Amino acid sequence: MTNSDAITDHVLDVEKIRKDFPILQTKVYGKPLVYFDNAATTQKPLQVLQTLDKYYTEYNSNVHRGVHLLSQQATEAYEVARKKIAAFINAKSDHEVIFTKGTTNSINLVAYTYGRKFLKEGDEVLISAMEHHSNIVPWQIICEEKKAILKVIPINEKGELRMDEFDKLLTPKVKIIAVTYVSNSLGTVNPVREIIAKAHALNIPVLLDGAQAVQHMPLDVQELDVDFLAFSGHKMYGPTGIGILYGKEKWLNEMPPYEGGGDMISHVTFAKTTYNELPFKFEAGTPDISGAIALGAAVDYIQQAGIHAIQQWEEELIAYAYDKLAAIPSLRFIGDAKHRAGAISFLAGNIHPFDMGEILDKQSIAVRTGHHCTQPLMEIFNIPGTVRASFSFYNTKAEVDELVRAVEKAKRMLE
Amino acid sequence: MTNSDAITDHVLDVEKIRKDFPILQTKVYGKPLVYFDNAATTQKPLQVLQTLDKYYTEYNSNVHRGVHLLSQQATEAYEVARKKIAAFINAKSDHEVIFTKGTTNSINLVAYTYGRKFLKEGDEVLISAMEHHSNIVPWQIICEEKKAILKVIPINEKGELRMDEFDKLLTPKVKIIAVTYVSNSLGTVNPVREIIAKAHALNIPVLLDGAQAVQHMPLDVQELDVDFLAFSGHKMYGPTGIGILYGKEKWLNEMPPYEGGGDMISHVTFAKTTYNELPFKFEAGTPDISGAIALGAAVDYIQQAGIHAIQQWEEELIAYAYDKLAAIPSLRFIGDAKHRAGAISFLAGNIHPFDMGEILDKQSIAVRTGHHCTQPLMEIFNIPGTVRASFSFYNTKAEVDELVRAVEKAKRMLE
Amino acid sequence: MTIKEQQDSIIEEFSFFSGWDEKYEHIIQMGKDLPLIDPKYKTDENLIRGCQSRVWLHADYKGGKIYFTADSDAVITKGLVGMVVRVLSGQTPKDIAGADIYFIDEIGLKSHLSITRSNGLLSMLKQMKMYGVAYQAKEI
Amino acid sequence: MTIKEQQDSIIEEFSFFSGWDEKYEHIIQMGKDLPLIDPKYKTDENLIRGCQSRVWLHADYKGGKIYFTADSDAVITKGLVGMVVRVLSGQTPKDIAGADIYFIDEIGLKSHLSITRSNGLLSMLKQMKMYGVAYQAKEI
Ligand SMILES: Cc1ncc(COP(=O)(O)O)c(C=O)c1O
Ligand SMILES: Cc1ncc(COP(=O)(O)O)c(C=O)c1O
Repeated sequence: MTNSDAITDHVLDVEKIRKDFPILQTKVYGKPLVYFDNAATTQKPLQVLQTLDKYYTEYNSNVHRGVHLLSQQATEAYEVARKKIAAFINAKSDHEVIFTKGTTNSINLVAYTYGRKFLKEGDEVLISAMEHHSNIVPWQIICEEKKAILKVIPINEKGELRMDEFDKLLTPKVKIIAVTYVSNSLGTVNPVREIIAKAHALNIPVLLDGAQAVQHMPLDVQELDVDFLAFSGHKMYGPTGIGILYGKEKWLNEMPPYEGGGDMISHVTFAKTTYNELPFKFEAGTPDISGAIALGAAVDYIQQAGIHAIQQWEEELIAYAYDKLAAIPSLRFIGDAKHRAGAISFLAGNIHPFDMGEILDKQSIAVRTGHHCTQPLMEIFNIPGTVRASFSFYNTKAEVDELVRAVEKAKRMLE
Repeated sequence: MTNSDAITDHVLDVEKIRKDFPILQTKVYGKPLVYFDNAATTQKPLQVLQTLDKYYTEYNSNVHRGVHLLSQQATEAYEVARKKIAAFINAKSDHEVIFTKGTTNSINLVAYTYGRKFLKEGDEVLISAMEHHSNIVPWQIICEEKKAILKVIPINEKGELRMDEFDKLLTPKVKIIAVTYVSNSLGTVNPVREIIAKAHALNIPVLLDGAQAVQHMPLDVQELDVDFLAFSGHKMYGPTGIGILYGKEKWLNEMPPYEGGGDMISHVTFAKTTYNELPFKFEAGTPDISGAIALGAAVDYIQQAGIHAIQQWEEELIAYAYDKLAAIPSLRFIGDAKHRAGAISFLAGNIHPFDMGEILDKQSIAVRTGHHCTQPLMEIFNIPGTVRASFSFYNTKAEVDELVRAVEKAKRMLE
Repeated sequence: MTIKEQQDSIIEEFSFFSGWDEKYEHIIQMGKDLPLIDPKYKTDENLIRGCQSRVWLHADYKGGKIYFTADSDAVITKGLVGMVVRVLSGQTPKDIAGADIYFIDEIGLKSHLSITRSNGLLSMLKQMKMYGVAYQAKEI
Repeated sequence: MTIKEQQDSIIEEFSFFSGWDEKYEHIIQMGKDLPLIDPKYKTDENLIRGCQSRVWLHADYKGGKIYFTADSDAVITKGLVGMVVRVLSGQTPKDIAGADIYFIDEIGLKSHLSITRSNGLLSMLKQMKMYGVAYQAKEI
């Protein structure tokens, strides 16, 4: 964002925000829950839950084509939600915003439909070594089908993309680049502006996996000039089961439809079917109406807190956590990038991450352990997995202190 | 069901049931809502909404692989929901139950994966003339890709399948049959036992579109011996965004995966990926956790009311509505099958269904008008659409009387 | 009458009706007053895509003004079309292109415009304004 | 000791601990007492698929009884494995195949069994019973 500093107009009232999240008031094993598994899924504010409830108790109905009032209200709310999301990422048009099931579904949609239209034998698809399985496997599948080749941008020991290698890999053979904006395992923020600029110089479109980005930093698809952006509602304070694919109109219009069914067609006969216009062409069947509307409420919530204020607080929190954790003897970070957001991965001595996770859990601290759906990355680092603490703007420094104390106790028990 | 009569052990307390559905207590245009658009989507009981709320306020977390307590609770609840649904349709094993986004998604999954594995040039896929677009377009797409041929079982003027024609179409060239159990436009209940038996005699698998069946009648996949069954949560008192694909294990194991991503893999390297076992092989990415758990609650609700009692009451209600509507001069039914369930479609004189729907809406009665995503069927009847009243077990005879009065008023205004 | 005057007169007519049914009866009546499109113009080209009912619209340009004729297979839609035609027909391309149509809201039929795709009214208005723009261009 | 006696003795041991941390320290200790698998048996074949930690299990059949050796890369898992091995090792194939394992629940580690896929404990138990069944078949 060009004017991001100017917009940081207020600081977060974290204690007030925490009151909006009922689950943060609960206890596990008799102690207050400390939730540091936000990269897996975030908790939901009351505003989102109330939106869900209001939908189901006041105007639940199937959307589109409905002549009755409830159906009109549901359709209206569903389309308003689309507008909110379009505004949130500054899409040029609402109909560039497709409701999907989540990031995985969004990436599969692009891999399949873009791949079918534009990939030929010998073409290349470029991903990175730190991708989530959801941004690897769909490309493997389409590459296998089209006899195209999947190439991988390597990383350095800090978990940063090797941009020198990227430059070498970037040839006219590459037909699409799919990289993550922020790594879910390492917290690395990738230089996506540079990637997009260089790719566009060769007319290569770029898909960004935004699953770990949209909730942490301002993101403007027009300013980035990104071609596709995939993200999940459940990781940005919305419900499970809903996600977004943003795509530039020109690509979406050229791509064939994905699934077939109700709503995505204009006219069906047994002989021939003509497809509907955007965004409906890619939304076959009854959509997750309540999920879409509640995601709109989640976006409202983020906007009200202010994405710049969120970013600022999370950066402060992560820096604090980083320093505190760094002071623990024998603790090492997996991923130590200069630009980072969201998550911190670490290991302590020779302790297996699963053991650490279990002992943290017993101290009421929720972290994730394992490969975080990035097995190839774990193999590069030659580790079975990491302990990952991932942050939201509702987390506090006191919670970080709890984490540090708990890690120290786990070390005493496990070493 | 062989023993269905024996199980009908109680009658419904409809007034008590209505109290469970908050939206049925609301008013539109100042008058109590009369909701006859149940085939589009049903309303949700408090029990389902409370399950959603409890999930999000007490144990929301991503499932599988989680070491912490919330994740274990969420995983447990998610898998218990799968068990409930497996029991509801009497699947042999839980892992034959795949969580999808809905009927459309389920059918696309089968069309794509079964089609890729088993369809060759010149093969045939058999559907019927009364299919929903969701059970037409996916087959058109895969048939086009595989140069296979889509054949259509015709219907008679009552809207029943022409079984004599089916017999002629059933040749060894047919590689899969996909038909709806109950027509969403006509209310026809198809002779699926006969279809399945005849298909299996030639080793041809059968997919049933159960979107309009599971909520209205007992359905036992083992007794039916059906190969695939697709249905939607939102049409059976569950939330939007969740659906089910049941598939026989032997087919699901033979079919390639559908989408790629987290959870559906066993091991990923950039060179090669091995896929997870059932049901996870077909559940890529974070599933709709809250949707699945709430669908489990919807199944509980149906089970508690009793599917036999539901069927009995709905049959009584439909017979009542049919008789009352039949008495209206110039009213004609579209679809007049001997076996019917769920919906009644009609037209009055030359009145356009859209006009009728609008005037009914103004009288606080919600029906659906149009082609109901069955355009080819409308073309067979040579009509622009129908007015469709579709029923749930929470509807009453008094509501039917309201509908009849409202249709009569609309006729006076529009004729 | 100007476009504004036509709209105000419709609004005034509707102010006499209190019940929804009287309003609808009036709308249906206005469908009957609609100058019908010549059947030969009932072509796919002149068809406006709404989801449920079909509308055909034809424009004639005479003496610096545009005259609309139309039809629909649904009588309520036809009534709505009739009102819009009454407001815009016989006006100059410039006035039509720049028209601010507010009467639909004011007579309480807003929902007819807000239904994202189920109603062709918005598309029809767009189409009429397009004719305005097109004939304006011709004039220059 | 029979399988039942072994389980009861473990349950009794755990009854002395009130805090979760003491329990876990005891579990970890039992991992240290686990008869370790010969490295040459640490093969993929003997690997039990859990999601997060790995367990290797080997069975020796001697004098009508099965003796298990095992290892894991995670110490808590190793402790759990140690307990199960303590309960089942040195028992007859028949007793192992039909064993009712209840101690895990009783010492309050139920969640270790209920996590659908994240823990290999259930798979390990299954595998041990398979050995029981297999050697039982051999006996006949
Ligand atoms: C018979 C039938 N099949 C398929 C569908 C599609 O279901 P969904 O929109 O939930 O995917 C419907 C719902 O409209 C239906 O009635
Ligand atoms: C970077 C990244 N990409 C993709 C995904 C997949 O998202 P979902 O499971 O919501 O489809 C995730 C979430 O785990 C992620 O962190």
